[in-house]
Amino acid sequence: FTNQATQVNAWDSILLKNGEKIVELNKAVEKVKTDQSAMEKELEFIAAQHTELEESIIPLEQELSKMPQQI
Amino acid sequence: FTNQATQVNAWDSILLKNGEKIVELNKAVEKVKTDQSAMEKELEFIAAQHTELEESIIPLEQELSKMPQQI
Amino acid sequence: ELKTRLSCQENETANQVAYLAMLEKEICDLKQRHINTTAKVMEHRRKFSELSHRILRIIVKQESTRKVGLALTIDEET
Repeated sequence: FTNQATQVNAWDSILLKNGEKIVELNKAVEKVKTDQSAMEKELEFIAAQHTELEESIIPLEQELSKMPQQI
Repeated sequence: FTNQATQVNAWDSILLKNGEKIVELNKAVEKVKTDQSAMEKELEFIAAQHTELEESIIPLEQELSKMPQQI
Repeated sequence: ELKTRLSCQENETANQVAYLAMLEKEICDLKQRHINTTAKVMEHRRKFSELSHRILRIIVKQESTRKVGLALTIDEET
């Protein structure tokens, strides 16, 4: 009986430790998720900037393509 | 008694597996974190390059806006 | 009393197993998101180099056009 009690105590301590580790792991995963979302937003921003930049390049290209014919 | 011993063994093995799983998942999270840091640096680099490029077209736009008056 | 504790432990273990499975799935999702992000970054790099190239062409063309323009002005003056 004592042996069984010891066993149950040992399990208790393992479960408790694992539980703590899981809580920590969960926090880490949540942090990574938040960071990932932030990066995805940043990427969307970069994509928008690229589109904007391209849109401002197009008229420059058009203007310049006319030039040699004017001279 | 044999049955109980089997039970104890099974129990032990579940706890052991959980412990291993925690270690494995911790490693996986660490890997994701490392990958994320690298990606963050890359995003910063892209953003800096982008600013540079954006600045390089400003004089072009100014010059071209003057052109029609010259001709 | 031992029996109660044992059944408590059994419950807790089942919870932990379930929670770990959930975390494993979340990590798996995160890996996939990271792969997608990496692909997008590659696309941005490609797009960036294309835009740089186009801007460079504009600069070169504008530079030569400007010189031609200047030469003409001097020509007209004399």
